[in-house]
Amino acid sequence: MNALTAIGEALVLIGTFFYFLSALGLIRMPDVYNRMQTSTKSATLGSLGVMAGVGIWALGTDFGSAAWLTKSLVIATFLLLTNPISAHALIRAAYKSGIPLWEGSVVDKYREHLEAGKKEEVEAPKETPEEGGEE
Amino acid sequence: MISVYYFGAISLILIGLYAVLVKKNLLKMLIGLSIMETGVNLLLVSVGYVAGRSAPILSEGIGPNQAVDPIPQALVLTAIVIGVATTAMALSVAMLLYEKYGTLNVEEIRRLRG
Amino acid sequence: MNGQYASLLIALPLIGAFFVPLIKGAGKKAVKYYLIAITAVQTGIAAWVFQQVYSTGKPIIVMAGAWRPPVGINLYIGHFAALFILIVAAVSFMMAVFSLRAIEVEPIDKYAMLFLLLMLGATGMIATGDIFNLFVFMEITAISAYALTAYNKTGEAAEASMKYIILGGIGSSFFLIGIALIYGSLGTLNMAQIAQLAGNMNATVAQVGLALVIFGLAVEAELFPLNAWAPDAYQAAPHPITAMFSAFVVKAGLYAMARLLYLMQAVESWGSVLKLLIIMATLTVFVAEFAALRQRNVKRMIAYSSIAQIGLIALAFALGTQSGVDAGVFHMVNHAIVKALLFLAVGHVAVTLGGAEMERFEGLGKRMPLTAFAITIGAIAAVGIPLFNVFWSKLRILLATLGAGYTWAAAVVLIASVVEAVYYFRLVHLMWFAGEGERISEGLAVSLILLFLAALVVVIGVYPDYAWSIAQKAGSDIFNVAQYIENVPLMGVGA
Amino acid sequence: MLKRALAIITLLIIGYWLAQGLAGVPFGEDKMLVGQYYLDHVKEQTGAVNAVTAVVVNYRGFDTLGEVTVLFIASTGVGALLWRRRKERTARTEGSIVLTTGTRLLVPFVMLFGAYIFIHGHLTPGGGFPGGATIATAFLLLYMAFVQYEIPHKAFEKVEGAVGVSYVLVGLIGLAIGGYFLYDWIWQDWGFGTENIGRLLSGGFIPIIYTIIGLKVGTELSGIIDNMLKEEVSE
Amino acid sequence: MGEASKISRYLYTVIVLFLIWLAITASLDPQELGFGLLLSLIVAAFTYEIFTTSGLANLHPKRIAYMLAYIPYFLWAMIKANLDVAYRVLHPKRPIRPGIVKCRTVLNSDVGKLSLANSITLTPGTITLDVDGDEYFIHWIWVPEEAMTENEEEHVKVASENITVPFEKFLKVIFG
Amino acid sequence: MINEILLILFAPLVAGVIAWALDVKGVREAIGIIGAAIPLAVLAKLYSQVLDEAINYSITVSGFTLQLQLNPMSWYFAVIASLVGLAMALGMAVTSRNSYDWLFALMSYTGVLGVFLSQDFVSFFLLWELMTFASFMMVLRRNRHESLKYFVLSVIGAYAMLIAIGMLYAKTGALDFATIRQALYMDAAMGTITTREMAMIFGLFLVAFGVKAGSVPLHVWAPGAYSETDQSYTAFFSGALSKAGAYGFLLLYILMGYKLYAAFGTFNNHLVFAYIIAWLGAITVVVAGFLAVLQEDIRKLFAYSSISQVGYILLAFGLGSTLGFAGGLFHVLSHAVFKGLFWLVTAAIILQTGKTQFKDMGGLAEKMPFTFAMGLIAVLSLAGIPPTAGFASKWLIYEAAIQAHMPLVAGAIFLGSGIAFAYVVRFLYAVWFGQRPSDLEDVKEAPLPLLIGMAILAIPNLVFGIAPGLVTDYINKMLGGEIVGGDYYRLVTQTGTYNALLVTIVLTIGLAIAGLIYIYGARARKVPVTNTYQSGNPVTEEYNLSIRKNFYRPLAEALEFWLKYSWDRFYERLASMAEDFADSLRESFYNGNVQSYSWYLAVVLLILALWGVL
Amino acid sequence: MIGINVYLVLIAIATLLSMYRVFRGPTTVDRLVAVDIMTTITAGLMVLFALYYKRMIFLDVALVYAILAFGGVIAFARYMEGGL
Ligand code: NA
Ligand code: NA
Repeated sequence: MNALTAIGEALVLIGTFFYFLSALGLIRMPDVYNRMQTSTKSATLGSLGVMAGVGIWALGTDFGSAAWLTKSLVIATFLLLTNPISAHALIRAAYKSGIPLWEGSVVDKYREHLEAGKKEEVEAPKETPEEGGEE
Repeated sequence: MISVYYFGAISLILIGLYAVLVKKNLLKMLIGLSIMETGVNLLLVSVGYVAGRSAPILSEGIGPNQAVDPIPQALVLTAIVIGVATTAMALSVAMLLYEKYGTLNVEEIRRLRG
Repeated sequence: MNGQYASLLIALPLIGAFFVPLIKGAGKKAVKYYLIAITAVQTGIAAWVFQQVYSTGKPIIVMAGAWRPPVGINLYIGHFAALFILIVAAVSFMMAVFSLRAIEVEPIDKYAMLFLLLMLGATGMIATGDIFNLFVFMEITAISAYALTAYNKTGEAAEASMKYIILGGIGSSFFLIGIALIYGSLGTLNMAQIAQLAGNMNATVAQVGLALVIFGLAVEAELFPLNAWAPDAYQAAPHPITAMFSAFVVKAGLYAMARLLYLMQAVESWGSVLKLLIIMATLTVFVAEFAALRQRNVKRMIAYSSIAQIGLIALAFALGTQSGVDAGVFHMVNHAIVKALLFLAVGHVAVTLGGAEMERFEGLGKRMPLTAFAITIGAIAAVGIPLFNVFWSKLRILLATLGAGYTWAAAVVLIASVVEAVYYFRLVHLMWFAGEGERISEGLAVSLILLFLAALVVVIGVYPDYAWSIAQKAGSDIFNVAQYIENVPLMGVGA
Repeated sequence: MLKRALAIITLLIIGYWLAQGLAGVPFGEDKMLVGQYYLDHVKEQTGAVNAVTAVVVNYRGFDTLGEVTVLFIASTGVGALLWRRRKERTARTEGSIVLTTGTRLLVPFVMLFGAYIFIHGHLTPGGGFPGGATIATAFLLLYMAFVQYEIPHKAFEKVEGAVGVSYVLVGLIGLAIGGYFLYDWIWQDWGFGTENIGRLLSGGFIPIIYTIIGLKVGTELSGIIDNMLKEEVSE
Repeated sequence: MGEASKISRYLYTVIVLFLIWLAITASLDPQELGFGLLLSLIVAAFTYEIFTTSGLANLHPKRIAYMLAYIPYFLWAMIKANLDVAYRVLHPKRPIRPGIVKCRTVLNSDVGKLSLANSITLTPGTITLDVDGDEYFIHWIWVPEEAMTENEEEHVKVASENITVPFEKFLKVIFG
Repeated sequence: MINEILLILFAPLVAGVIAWALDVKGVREAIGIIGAAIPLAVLAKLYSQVLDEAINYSITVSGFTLQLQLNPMSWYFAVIASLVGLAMALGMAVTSRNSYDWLFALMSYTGVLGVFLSQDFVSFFLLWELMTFASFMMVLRRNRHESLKYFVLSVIGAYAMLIAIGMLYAKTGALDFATIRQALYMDAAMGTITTREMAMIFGLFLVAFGVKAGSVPLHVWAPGAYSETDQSYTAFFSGALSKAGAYGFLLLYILMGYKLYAAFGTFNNHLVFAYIIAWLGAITVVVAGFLAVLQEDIRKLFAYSSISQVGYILLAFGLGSTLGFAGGLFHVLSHAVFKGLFWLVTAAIILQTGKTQFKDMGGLAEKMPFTFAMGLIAVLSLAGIPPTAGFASKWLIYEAAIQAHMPLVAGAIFLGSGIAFAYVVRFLYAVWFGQRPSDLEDVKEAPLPLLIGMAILAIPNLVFGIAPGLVTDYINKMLGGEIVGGDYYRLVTQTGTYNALLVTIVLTIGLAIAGLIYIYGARARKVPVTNTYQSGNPVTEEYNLSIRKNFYRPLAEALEFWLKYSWDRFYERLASMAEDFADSLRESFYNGNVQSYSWYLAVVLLILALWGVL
Repeated sequence: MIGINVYLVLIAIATLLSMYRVFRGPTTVDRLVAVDIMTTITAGLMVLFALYYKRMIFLDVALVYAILAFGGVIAFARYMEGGL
């Protein structure tokens, strides 16, 4: 047990805790939009923690090497870049496939934006999503 | 007592088969098939596992007697690719079917019978 | 010449298929002729291998990468494989020729590739000496068959293909579970070594493993009630492909089933597996013949007939006796010829007249006399009339069945055969003694092939000795497991 | 409902049966026979560190050739089934700038990483198939982000065919040089890379074959994606 | 902002790829370096056109410095976001007041917009739902009272100040 | 030197193929006749040689040794077949102008010869099938429905035989007659083959041979098949081909008589298995006889008559005594010559008039005097009136039945003869005598080849009728004992004597007188619209019943209860049930739903699992 | 490696909760989001395993997995919004 492994362990612990939080958010939030609010951030931070933690931790072991750190940071960076993109893609999919906002929602500027766009195009609104309803 | 891996593998196989036997939607049946394949692959890998041993890549200090059986892993690699290929075929056939029949309900896809 | 060159049997169709995208720019016709050329060369290689194996009496063991089994995968081209690979190649060649006339649906280049790979898959299934490699080749065969079944891109074609995919998928998954069990128990995938060690296997593992492996292959081998995909696939597939399905694709599955069955005969529950198979095979014959009875579509009718004949072969294989296996192999050969003939002829009619419904066969004797003649020969042979080839093998199967004490199975088979006789009778009568019509040109190439196959039917029927002696050799290749183990140069790994 | 109940009962019995069979193959026990042989000899016989790769490419080369073939069949089959006289992409919704820009940034990296995976097949997990799949993912992302994007499918088809041919040719060269199909002459005869075990330039013909497979899988999967995403348009 | 020359773009791509290669192999073995360079050259040849428009200009020291500075800033924002998440998730009453708001950005470059969008997504209570030109539509888990106004300009101003502006000062320099 | 057996066997087939291939009118007929004559000639040449020593030929095909043998028994049957075969060829030269007919007629000829010559079950079965197939093709061309019936029953028979052969093979390991016979003989003592298995083998052979012999209830194919083909061919079909079935029954005795005895024992001092055969024969005689009487179509009448007459042969064989065999064997000959003759006569009538119904005929004796004379001989022989071969054989059978103490069976013989008399009388009158319909005024005598064919068959009827000892002498040699005593003209059994010569002389005188009376009577009773039944009264529409039409309707009404039960209808219903079964089977199993199909797989897995778990 | 059990328990709970969302839905996007979270967690798990087994090579596996999973999620998301 040295400083590096200790830091690593702590980071990993934090990371896994955020994983847990992320999943909890999936359960506790009322609709898909709010679920994403809570889960994407935590999952990303959790990953960051785990990856960095493992990289640092490995440095403190007999088998570890710098490669551990660089590789895990590559993975962390990749996730940092892609997780928000997929979150964005998913929330957009949710909205475009017609899933309504939670009933407690206070404002929807995007609807106004889309309707303004539609008025110009004069096209029938696509109300029913292709696979939105489910069961 | 059966190992969790075996249990998981068998469960996946059965869940997949259940979907094939019960779901009316062709896509769901195909998903069932994929789940079955996954279960079988898991089973294969589990069969090759040797307790206390590591992946059969003889680097980073792993010697011939510290590695698990490489064969099942090689087989699974093949099986996965075959599964992907089957799924791709199945999906394109399903697309064709949907185009021609306008449905993916198996009970309505019965022009060939008897 | 080095026996290892038999690996060309695998290499050539592969190269042939991979090369197609590079020449597809030359046009549809060119691709078709290319297909004919490749299958012709393949037939030549197969003939060379056949000659080698039968003249030396020793199997060719192809060892990929120079690894001796069980370390490497080996191909075992013994008497059976040599014979059947030749049949695979020859039938493929004929169907390639038939494709010239029969295939108009685009994209022809894809058709040619899938065609070659279907041939490759069956060849590999027959040749391989490794149980997992068998799975791989089985999937090659199956997936190209799925694609080819749907090739016509009609609703029916897609439907048939989908059924094939789902049932084949379940079958192959369980086959793989069986492999996992066998491998887990023995630590090897080499068939010869499995046979060597099968006796020491844990009884439960052996039972479940064998049952699953046989189950998986039985789906491909069209045993009742696992064969529900087959009539649809036969009906919907392009005509040359249907002929290939019947002539060798199913048979490859059937062979694999028999091979594994006999390799694992040291397993305790072997006898009960045989009994189960006998029941399934007999039911296959019975149900398929009755299902064919009132078919309105001739192609489908012959498909059912084909399934029934396959059941008969399975029955012969499941008897567990040398005479049964010999008879089964003999019937495989005969059936391959007859069904190639029938599907070719019926396909030819369907291509020329625009469909395979019963009504179109009215007066065929006047419209397409040669084709009608070929169908008649095929029908007569299929029914098992003496002096046509199928008679001899059917007789052998019956004798073997009765010899093994399964009188009831023989009786059921024969009752079903009466039904078969009736529907073929109706077809023949319809062609020759009903309807009128103008003479239609029948095409030289197809006519020649039809004549060749019909001649083969009669020649074997009149002079079955040669074919029978080959079938016996091929049969003992399957039955004589000790010889098989001895022939494979196993290196002393583990055992 | 009855159907579901019956299905569950049936499946439970089948499951119990499978479990019984598996009980004879105890989990975690050393049951290796041929497998141990591979582990003991893989380095000297193939020059690969990754025993799985050696099994896949060398010892069980036929399987892998078959595997490549299966994927080729799928790509060809999908192409055959979804073939139309004129096809175009008909997506309705454009990808947002987030997705398109993200894709631009990611694609080179993903491709590079795919190549990394397949040329390191003899050293690390992975190889031609995951490498190829990774490359195909790059194309998938392009398709997802840009609704008008198309791969140059004619060229891809040719590449697919040509690398397939070269795989078999590698096998045939082995047949010509060493007398056996798929014989690894680079390692067995030339002894190339004997000093380098564990480094990149080793493993006999494994890197060559994995490069071939990687390109093949990449082009094939991309081809499948291409075929599935386009629809017929009237002329 | 005009496009950089092909050479510049290509070289930039090669350099980035090779750096990534170094990171994933983490090896100075000449064999690895050689192949890494080779592969970077090949991959870059196929992809430089989509990868970058500004080419080597991206490697301007000022940009790199700002980028380095941005990392801790952003990480801190992200950690705050997650504490916020923890609060909302663990709070028994689930305190949320969601809605979709509109912001404007001053960023011009695509990469800049992407970075902004991602940053928004990963920070407190916001996810980028769509980007159209310079308008960002953002799902906000706790829309403040001030933003719930009928006045469009007012709304955008409030939202932007809360969401986009904090990142823009860095991103404007880094990506333009 | 060509092997004689092969020459006998393949001459007709080769001739048929050549005739078919050449297809030149005239040449075709000539080749066919030559091909048909060769077997008879060679057989005649080999007569004495065969009695000394059997001639063998064997060849190995597909691992099976095919053995053919010419011995006294096979010679006898072969000669009968070739005699009828030649007559058939002569008839066909006139009645059939079709190379298709020639091919298959001669092919079936080869098949029949082969069945008689075979000494092992493979060649027996092969040639049996060749014979069946060829005769089927002859029917197929004319009538789909009837040929289908024939086909199905033949196939059933063939497959039954195949199983029986297979079981024998499984039990004895042999397929040749000699070994099987030996093995079964030995087994009679050891009893390794159970009674149940023996019963099955016997039953299957019974079906196989019963179909071909047309024994009730497997006869339903015969009326249609016999009438729906070229009538010259029917001469062979009914005269020779159906004997293959009778020969099969004989074979049962030879191969397994002792074992069957050991397996089933006796009943009333009579072999149980033989009893069954005898009763099959007796029932066939009576039932088919009655049905023959009721026919309105000349071809149908003789078809049923054929069935009935073959019943005699079975009945005789079923008596189980050597005398019974002698009678049966003699009747094989008699029936062949008189029924062959009948069909040629029928062929001539149909050829010259184009009619087949009794109602359309009459007064043809004047127009076709030679044919009439031939018909008369056939009638006498069939009805069992001395001095014809038919009488001699029936007399022997009757004697054998009495000796066997089977009075009921003997009664069947009597009843059968009475019925036969009833229908031949009708034939005689309705066709040859009475008022000639106006459209038959231009009818000519049949062409020469046909007449020669008739003569070839008529002569043995008379010769062997007057000198039955010629036949019994040979039969004695064949069966190896003095079974029927006497000389050429006199048959002597334990219970009776028949002096054919004496009877002939008496009858000739009587016939001469009758002839004179008839000639006068015919001239005296010439009325405008007449028929014999109503004694010259005009035919009224209300009761439209004459010798030419509905002559035996009263009988039909009397038998109404029994006629309700038609085997024909029974089979038809069975067939349609089978087809319905087939439909529902495939509709329910192959229901098109892939999910159901998946369930089939799951169920098989379930079965495997249960089998493994339990 | 004292804490490994703690991590595994946390990850297991997280996975189970996500699984619940996958099966429960109610919308397809809900399931997708849950799958996305699961893939992220799985990648982390792989990295942890690399450490546990002391095999750096597993990190490559994690990265490949992350790439493929990202591609898959994006594809599904685009399918849901009609972008294919
Ligand atoms: Na995410
Ligand atoms: Na992700």
